[in-house]
Amino acid sequence: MSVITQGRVLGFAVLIIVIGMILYYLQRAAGGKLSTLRRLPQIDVIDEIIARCVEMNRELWFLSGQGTMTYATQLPGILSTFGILAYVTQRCAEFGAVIHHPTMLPVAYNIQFEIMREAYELAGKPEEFDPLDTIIYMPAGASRPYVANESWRRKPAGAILTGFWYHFTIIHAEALQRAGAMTLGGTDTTHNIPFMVAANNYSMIGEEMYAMSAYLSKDPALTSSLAGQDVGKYIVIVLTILGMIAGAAGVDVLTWFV
Amino acid sequence: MTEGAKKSFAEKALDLDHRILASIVFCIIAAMILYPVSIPFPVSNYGQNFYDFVHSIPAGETIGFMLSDTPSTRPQLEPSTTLSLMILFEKDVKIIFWQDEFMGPPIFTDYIAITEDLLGRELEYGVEYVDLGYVAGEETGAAAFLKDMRTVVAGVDVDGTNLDDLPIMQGINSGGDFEYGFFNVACRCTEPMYVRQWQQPYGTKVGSINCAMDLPAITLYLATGQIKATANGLLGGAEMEYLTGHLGTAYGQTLAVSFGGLYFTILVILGNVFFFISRAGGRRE
Amino acid sequence: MTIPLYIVSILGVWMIAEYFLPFLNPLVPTTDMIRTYATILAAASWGLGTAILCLAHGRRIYRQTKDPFWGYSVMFLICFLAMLGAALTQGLKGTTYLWFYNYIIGPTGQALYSTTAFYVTTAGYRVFRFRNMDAAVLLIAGMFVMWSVLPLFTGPFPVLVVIAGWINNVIAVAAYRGFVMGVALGIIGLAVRVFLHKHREVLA
Amino acid sequence: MAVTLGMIVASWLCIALYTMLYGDNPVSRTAEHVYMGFLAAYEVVVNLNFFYTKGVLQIAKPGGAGYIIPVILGFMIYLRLNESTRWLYRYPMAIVIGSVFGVTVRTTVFSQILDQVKGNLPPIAPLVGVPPGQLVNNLIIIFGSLSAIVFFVFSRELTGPERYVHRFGRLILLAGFGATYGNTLSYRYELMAGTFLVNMFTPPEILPYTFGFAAALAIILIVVYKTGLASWE
Repeated sequence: MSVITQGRVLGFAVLIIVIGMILYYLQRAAGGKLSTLRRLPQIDVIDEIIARCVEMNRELWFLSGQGTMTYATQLPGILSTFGILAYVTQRCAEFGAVIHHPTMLPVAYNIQFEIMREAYELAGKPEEFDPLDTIIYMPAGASRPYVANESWRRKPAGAILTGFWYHFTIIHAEALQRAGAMTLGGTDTTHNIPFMVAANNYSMIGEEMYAMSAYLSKDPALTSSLAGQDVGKYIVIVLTILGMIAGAAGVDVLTWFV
Repeated sequence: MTEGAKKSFAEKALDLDHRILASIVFCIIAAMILYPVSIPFPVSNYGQNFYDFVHSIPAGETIGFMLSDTPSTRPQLEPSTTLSLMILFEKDVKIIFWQDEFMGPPIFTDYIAITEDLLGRELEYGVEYVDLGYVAGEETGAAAFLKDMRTVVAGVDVDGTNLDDLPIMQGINSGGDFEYGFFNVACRCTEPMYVRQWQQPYGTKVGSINCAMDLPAITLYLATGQIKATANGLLGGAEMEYLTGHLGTAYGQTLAVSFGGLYFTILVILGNVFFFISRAGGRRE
Repeated sequence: MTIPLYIVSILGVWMIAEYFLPFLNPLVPTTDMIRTYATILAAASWGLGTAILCLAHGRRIYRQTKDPFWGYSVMFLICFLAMLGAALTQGLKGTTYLWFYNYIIGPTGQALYSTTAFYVTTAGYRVFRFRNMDAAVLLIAGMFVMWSVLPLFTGPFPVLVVIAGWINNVIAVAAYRGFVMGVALGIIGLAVRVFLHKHREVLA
Repeated sequence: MAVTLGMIVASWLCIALYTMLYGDNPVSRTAEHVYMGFLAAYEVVVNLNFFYTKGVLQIAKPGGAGYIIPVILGFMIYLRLNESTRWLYRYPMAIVIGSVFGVTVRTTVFSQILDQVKGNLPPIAPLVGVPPGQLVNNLIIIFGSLSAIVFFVFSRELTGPERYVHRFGRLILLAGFGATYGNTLSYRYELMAGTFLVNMFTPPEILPYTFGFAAALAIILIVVYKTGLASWE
């Protein structure tokens, strides 16, 4: 009997290498050497949107999508909003822009509330955090008329849409565009990415949003795991190129996948 | 944009009330459904492959079928699902059904009734098919169910009959006991989940019935053969109707949808033309 | 707080290890049992969201709120109790229960989701712009694929099927292959972070 | 086919919901709450029925004593509603989340990573001994997917030629998502056509009721809004 189940050896190896590299980068981060991340162009977009809001003296809206926090494939999107929310709130507080966040996530509401309160404290303006208006909870059914009507009335100058989005994407993005907002949209749900790209001024695609969250929050766990995942990507690239060359030379590459 | 400023034609056109746009699409679709015209169209290779895949299943085989449609997607997926079931039952294939979503069970009952109408005979429960009912738990549920069916459903079918008393369930307890399988995931985008939990561990040849929205996200699995074939939304249904010679609701709907698409195309072009005219006229967004 | 986090880590690592290491096979019946329990618990957890929703509506009625009007909450609770009553008295195959499903839940759900078609239509006119190269690539590819599934276009122009087939079978495969691998690695990374207790909020 | 009460209810509810496209109004709000009420109860009935039949009932069966664990844990989920017992909710959720991550990660590495690498290699995407058209397509698939991966590499600055790979990756991704966009659009219209067909226009005898109600509702809403009893917004 073999130690590892027949046919699953390579998968096990890849899994171990990726997990091992994440742990290695985490160890390094604990020693004070944080892995660096590429600076994404969308970070300047966030600053531009905040500047526009300050200049026009109008609100910035933050929308964090839908989803349930008990389902593994929806979690990454929801978790990635937290880092972006903290950064945006703090910048808004520093520059004096008013941020408004109607959230549709019942379970995450408490967490997001704390994140925003702390961000205002970090910016040194805790008195500007309005617990009744900075963040409000909107159940999924009520959010559609709320965003459509309120955005038309309050005319936000900028909006950031992140997280896990369903079919509401187009309804909300259109409402905000109509209200004259400059929007940055990002999601990881495949069938809504195109609507985010088509309807918003700037967009983040899938993992870009996670990377954004990691870059902005400077959280060692997030940055280290991104660095570790990149090792997985290098493995894929190397494996593909080697396999391509060997396959062209007539080697049966399927025997590699033991 | 300041109030009272004189607006150009293009700007006025762009400010057109959305209620007018919505009313027009309402009228177009309603008219096309009430007065359908038939247009011949080429069958795509997805439709042909799915038809061939259903036919490739050997007679007498026992297969698994996760049939969990939702009311919203039912008009699109009913033709492809029931016609596949008809072909399978005609070949005396035995099918074990379950649902992974709470909306599914009543629709499943309807689908069996429709299939019986198509076949012109009653299906024998427990011999030709069995319904194991709703299985909760999304991915964990699917993994647990396909590993050990009897434990997860507590050894009984949806009506409480002991599974060991049903002839169809003899020797079947895991996803690996099926050579072939189908899943109708409606619009939930859970095809990768079944690839992960069914095709990968057990090597079952799976076919997917899904709404059109999911197609590009599963073409990569079709290319690698992880999913053998797909019935792609309403078009897949219309193709099945055409290939089996049972023209029905899907064939009629495709035309209404076509005109919706035509209207959309015109709107996108007009919207962009007006947008660029107004931008060239000096105003910026 | 820490014990549940350890349960998550141990269960997760155990289930991964069991798949790869055959010497853990004696433990498989236990793992199967735990997965069955998890399935039962997942079913039970559905009631929680409903309970929170009902409490919220109850609170609205109690406070007689103006916006949103509390009368809607009364409507909600009446319908909720009607369905619950039908299910409890007749079971899941009862006629009243199925009548509610077939003539109320099904049609209204369908109508509610189909409203997105109207929103997409108006958005097509007002926000889908060829504002830059990215949006242009996306919109043009999208238009070809949309035409290819509509008989009104493919009937007279069968070449659309060929073009869209190429987009679907070559471009989309390439794009989604890259995307899916990235997402899969992302899930592995998230699992590692959860197992290391870096995401306490998953059990909030 | 005779028109039944159920068909009329279904058709009228659909029309009532569609009025929300013309502004927020009491009719569509009521219909929405009717839907939410019935759906919430349906959801909870189906799931708790699973909990009851597959969990609670199993305790009494021979050898089913172990099921007492999920049943007790299942009830603990509801302790979240009380602030002081909220922490107990974490135990059942820990089992759910631990299992989900376990079963997802262990197979995702095959079906979403290694099998996709296989898809880029012969015999699925061969480069030798195929017609030129196929060769070009295979090269696009291989280099397109690699560029898309490079697009999602974040831990290093992209310099020189890597920037072009990155740019190509973005274009490939957008074109791929364009395919989703087109399919989703047609899916949206399919939803609408399906609703019309099944709920509002079948059987043909229901048409007078459908259009009669739609006209009556339109007149009432217009009168209400024009007389200022309610506003569009």
